[in-house]
Amino acid sequence: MFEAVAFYLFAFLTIAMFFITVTTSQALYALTALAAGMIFISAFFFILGADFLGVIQIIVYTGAVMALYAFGMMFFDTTRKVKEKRGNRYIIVGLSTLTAVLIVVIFAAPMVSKNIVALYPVIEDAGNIQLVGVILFTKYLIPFEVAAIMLLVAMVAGIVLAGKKMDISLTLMSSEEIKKEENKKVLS
Amino acid sequence: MEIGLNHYLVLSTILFAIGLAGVIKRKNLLLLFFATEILLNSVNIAFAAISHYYGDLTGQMFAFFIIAIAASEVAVGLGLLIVWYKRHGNIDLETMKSMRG
Amino acid sequence: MLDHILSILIFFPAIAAVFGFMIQKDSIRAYGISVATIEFGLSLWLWFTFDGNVSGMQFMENLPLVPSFGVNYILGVDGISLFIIVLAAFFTMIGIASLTETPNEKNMIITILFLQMTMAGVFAALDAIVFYVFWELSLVPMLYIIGAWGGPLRIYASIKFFLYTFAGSLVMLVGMLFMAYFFYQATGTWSFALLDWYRLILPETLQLWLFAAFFIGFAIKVPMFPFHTWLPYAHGQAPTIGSVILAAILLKMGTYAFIRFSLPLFPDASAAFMVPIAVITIIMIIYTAMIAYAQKDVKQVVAYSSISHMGVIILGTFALNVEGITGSIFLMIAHGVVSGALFLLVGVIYDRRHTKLMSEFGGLAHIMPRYATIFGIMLMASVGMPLTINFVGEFLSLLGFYQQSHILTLLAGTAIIVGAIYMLSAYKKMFFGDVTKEENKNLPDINKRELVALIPLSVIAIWLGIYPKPILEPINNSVEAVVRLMHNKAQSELAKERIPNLVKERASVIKKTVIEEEVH
Amino acid sequence: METLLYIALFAPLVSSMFSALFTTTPKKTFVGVIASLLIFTSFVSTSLLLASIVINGNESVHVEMMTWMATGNLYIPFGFIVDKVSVTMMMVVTLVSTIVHIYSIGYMDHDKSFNRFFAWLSAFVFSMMVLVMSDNYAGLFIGWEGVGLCSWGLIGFWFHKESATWAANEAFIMNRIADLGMLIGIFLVYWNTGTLQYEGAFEVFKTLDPATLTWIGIFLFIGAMGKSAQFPLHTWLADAMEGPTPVSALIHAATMVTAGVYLVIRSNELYSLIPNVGLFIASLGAFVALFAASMALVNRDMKRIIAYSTLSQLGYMFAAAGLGAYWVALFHLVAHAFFKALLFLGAGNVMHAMHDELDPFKMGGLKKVMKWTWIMMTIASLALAGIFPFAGFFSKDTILEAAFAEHHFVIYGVLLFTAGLTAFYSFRLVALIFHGEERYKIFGISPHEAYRFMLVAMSPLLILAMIAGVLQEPFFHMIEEILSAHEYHIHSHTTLWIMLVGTQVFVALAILYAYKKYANAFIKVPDGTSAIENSFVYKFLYNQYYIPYFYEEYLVKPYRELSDIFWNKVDMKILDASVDGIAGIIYGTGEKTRAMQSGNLSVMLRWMVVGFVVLLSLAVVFGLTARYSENITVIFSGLGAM
Repeated sequence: MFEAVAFYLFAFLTIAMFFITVTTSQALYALTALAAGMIFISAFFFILGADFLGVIQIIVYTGAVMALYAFGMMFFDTTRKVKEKRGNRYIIVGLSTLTAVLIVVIFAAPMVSKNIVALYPVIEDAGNIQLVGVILFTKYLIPFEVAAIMLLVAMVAGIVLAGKKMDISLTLMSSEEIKKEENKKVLS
Repeated sequence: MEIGLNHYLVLSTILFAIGLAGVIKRKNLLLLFFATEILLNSVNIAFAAISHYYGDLTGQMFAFFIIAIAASEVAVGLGLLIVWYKRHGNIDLETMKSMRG
Repeated sequence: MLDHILSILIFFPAIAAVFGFMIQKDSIRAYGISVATIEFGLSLWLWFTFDGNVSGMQFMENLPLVPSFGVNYILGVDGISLFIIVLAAFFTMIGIASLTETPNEKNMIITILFLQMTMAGVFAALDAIVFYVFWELSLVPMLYIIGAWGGPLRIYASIKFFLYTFAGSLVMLVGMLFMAYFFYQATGTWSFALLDWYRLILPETLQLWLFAAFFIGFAIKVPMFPFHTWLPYAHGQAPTIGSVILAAILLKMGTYAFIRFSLPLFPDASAAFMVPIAVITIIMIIYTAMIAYAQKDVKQVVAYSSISHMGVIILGTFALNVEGITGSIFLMIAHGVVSGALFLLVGVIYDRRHTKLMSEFGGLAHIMPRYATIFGIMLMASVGMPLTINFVGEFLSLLGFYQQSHILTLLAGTAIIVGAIYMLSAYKKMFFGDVTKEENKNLPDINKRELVALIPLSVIAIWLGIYPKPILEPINNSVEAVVRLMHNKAQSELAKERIPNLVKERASVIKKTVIEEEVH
Repeated sequence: METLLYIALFAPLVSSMFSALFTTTPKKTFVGVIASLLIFTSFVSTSLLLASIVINGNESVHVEMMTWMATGNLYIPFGFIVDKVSVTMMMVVTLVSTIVHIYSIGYMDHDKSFNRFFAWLSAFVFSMMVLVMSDNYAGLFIGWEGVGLCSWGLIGFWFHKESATWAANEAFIMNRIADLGMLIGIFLVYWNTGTLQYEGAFEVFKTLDPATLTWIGIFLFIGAMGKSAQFPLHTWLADAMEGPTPVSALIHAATMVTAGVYLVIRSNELYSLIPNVGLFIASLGAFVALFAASMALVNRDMKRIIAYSTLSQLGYMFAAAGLGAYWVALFHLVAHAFFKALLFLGAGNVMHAMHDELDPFKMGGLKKVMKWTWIMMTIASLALAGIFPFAGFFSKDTILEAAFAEHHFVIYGVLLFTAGLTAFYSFRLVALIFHGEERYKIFGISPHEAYRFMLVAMSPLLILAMIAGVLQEPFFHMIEEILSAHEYHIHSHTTLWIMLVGTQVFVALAILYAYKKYANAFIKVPDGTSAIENSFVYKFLYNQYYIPYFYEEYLVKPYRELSDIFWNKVDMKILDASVDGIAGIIYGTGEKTRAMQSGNLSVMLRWMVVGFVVLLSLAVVFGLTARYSENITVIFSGLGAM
């Protein structure tokens, strides 16, 4: 019963949060809602017994990713309302719904026929983190290392890309200097 | 009322649909990134749920790698975004037409 | 070194081509000639160390590339491929040696060396994937040669050439993948090795489909009617050296592949498709010969004559007996020598007058007697005069097919008539009559550099016509092995009937000789 | 013996190659002299071979030089055989060619391509020797094509003349048509007997069924028809007269055109097994004899008249060979070679004197200035007409006897009538050239006799044309062991004598009529106004029965037009256009859907989602199909084995 209550509660919260993220015209609201949604998702992981994944979710998304986004948003003018496409609303809704239905069908098909066999079965008396660790460092060692390298590369790339002309600070500059910089920007 | 796998899958697809709607609708590149995060996370839920109900850890592993990929994507993507903004002064999708065929 | 001579033959020119980028512009020609000469020397060495009495593969190399899918780097030669490899090296050598002044000479020579790598690769490969890779790679340098040094329509011609053959070979690739899949189903292991595939006996319906898939790839390359339309453009626009190598070697890939793949892999399908293919080749022979007769451009005459001769080669291949297949392989070499020489000859006159229209010439025999003589020799070789190289091939091909069908051979035999018609009328228009054009009056006769290329070709054209034995014998041994394999694999009544049983025949011959000895 | 054989065979080749070295240099007399000497060497070797064979009786020389082609069960060596048949032919070839070589030194004196001429001429002799001496059909085919090539080079020798090159190509292509038949015949021989050696093949022929043998016989004879210019492949021979006259004498009278007859004689063991084909050959021969003679009646070109007479005589030879009288055919071949070569060389003298004028109506009265030529041509014509005691009488009369003895009276009648025609047109020519008014004066030509050494060179032919008849008996005895030895004798002596005398009288009357009609002073150069020239028969014959016209109009032109249609319409407009059309459709699709790639990220995203939906739907469809039709592998294997 507790599980059901928790599931419906968090499901409602997640959907609501993400709905806000997608629909709001204020970038700050969107960011906040996204961060909240991420945390609510980690709740599902905990419910499902994937403790490790839940922890990672909180650390990575609400910690690292959101921090990155927050930094990113500082670059842009977030006070303005975000312009939206003047697209056909029916197409958007139609395509999304169709996709959703199809995915459900695809996932449902093998479920009904019940022909899935566990490759790495969960051992009953071992903790989730322990199990994850064992598999991560045996079967998935190489992908894991590759992912590590990928993250490193992404980090370096992010710094290199964003860090160009980081030595200039707009807050410390006078308004004329900022004008000049802006002209330069336009010219370049 | 027992919560089964199907509940999670439906939730996952609803979130996916929301994310997809965002992808189509958003014009601001930053907010587009938000929408892709939603897509990735909806899939993560599905993976974790399947992993749980079938007693197989592979699903969790995939979710884990997806998180790693999402993080890298955000790092590089934001970097590119900043470069673009510095050069053009906006991050509007409609202005990105240099790939016109 | 002998163990890896095939790899050396393949990759030596490629490595040399890479080093070629570092060579000074004015010494690139000498560099190219010396590399090609070494390559030709290596190929000759291959020939001399080749054991002509062995029918199987020699100088095999085997290096696993993707073991889980059975893709291996397997090389080897037998009598069927040996001489085409030698011929390729030979034409690369004389092609570079006779190269006239071209812009970007350095790039040209490097491209040709790269092309030589792909040609050696195609004919030495015994793994389907390796074969396919070289097969496709060979398009690239040719595309570049036509596209960069060609005539006014070069872009159109080169793209047509590339896309047309590429589309065909994709179908062939699908066939190869299916073949590997069936091999996997039958044996439980993946393999793309040709010699493994040879052991696989497929049901006849399956053979028909796979044969068709391979056929499209090969037929476009040959090119067979009605897939031939890229060739006249390619020849018409390509520079001389491009045409020479295209006609002499690249077209042979298709006919070679028929013998290497289609016949031994699908004996029943080959027997079943024999008559339709023979009809196509007859159309090819007569139709393209008539088109050649209607041409105004001498290079186009030679181009269409190539197609016509390729018809005879295919016909010999599908005779499915030793005489026919041996003849068709010999004719490949013969056609390589003769059409290569004819394109070189056309190049000679093009360099002097910058036109290939026959109406611009006339009476050249007065002004350039040596040129006219060599052209005459090659002309006679082309129309299949006995004691020239072409005759041996044509005779054996037609002789072989005669066993299968009398009427079709009679029709195909018109090749010797229609061939004479277009060739002689072209020769008449160019060389006979009075000199009418003022520009032609002071044309210089053939010079030393051109003779360096043409004299050896003329000598080969006659020498092998008189004494074809050194080439015929190894070919014969390998072909006998192929025919034996085909007969053993054949399942349908039709195929059993059409493919001769060599064991039985050999026995009867031995018996006959024994009886004769007793009589004497 | 073998050395002699090789000398006889290869001396002409050496001669040819030696002369070929000088082709690009100006005229050098020694080239002609050395070539003639080498051919003479060949002649001497052949004579020695003949002598040894005649003396040693049955012996034949058989050598195998080396392997030519060997694959599968096929084995073709370069093998040469000198037996009584081939040595006879070799004698003819070497003798006539020696004479023609010497004669050519004088005849080609002023030609700037003197050296090239000898290269070709010797090459021809070599090819002819290969043809004659080979011991298998493939070797014969080498020579067969070789003489075709040399004939091409020699007919088109003066290649600046359009008519010469045209005639050369016509000869080559027409021969090629026949060669195809020959080639098919060779294939048939191989697949039915397993060998191409005469010896082995003849052995097996005896065991084959008649239908197969008939096909072999027919196809080989088609080959012979081309080379010997039998109807309907005869038009090239008259056109081939564009070549220099020595060439006409050697190739188109004495040797090459008789190769077809030689082939039939060589394969006598085959043709004696199939009398039906033999009868066909004989009938065709008789027809051609009459047909060609009729065209010679009205022609106004000296060389063409002689060419038609050659054709007519070839008809005689085929008639004899077809009736099984192989030795008679061979004997007529030999005798004909002598007097016809003589006739041609005489005509060459006349041409030389008349500055290449060929119309006999523009000559007349030449016997005053060209006495020796007149004598030679008259005797040659007498021999051709078959007047006793010249060579033609013995050979031709035996053919008539053979036809009569075999009870083929129609053939006999045709041949007899043709003999009269032959006499008439031969002496029409002689009368027009040498007798009557000196019409050439109108055209301002001052004729002169040929060089003395040319006349001397011709003299052996003159002697042989006169006395070859006495050789008939020894020839018969020599040849009887190898060719079916049937001496043709009419049973009753009375009939024989009536026939002989009757024929002689008939022929003599024809000669007299020709003299009466053409040796008078009233002959004018025809200008197309006289009644006879406008008569239908005259025009019909003068235009060679309109056969060349027919070929030109209904074969050559349609071929040319069809070629043009194939190229411009079918190849360019249909085949190539359809390929380009497919490419165009693909390209057009790309052009049209290019708008999709607007570079606008949001539009691209939308397309991405559409593609995603499509892929998902496909997955669903495939999944459902798989569920409801056993499993997915069945589908895939089904695709492969449809």
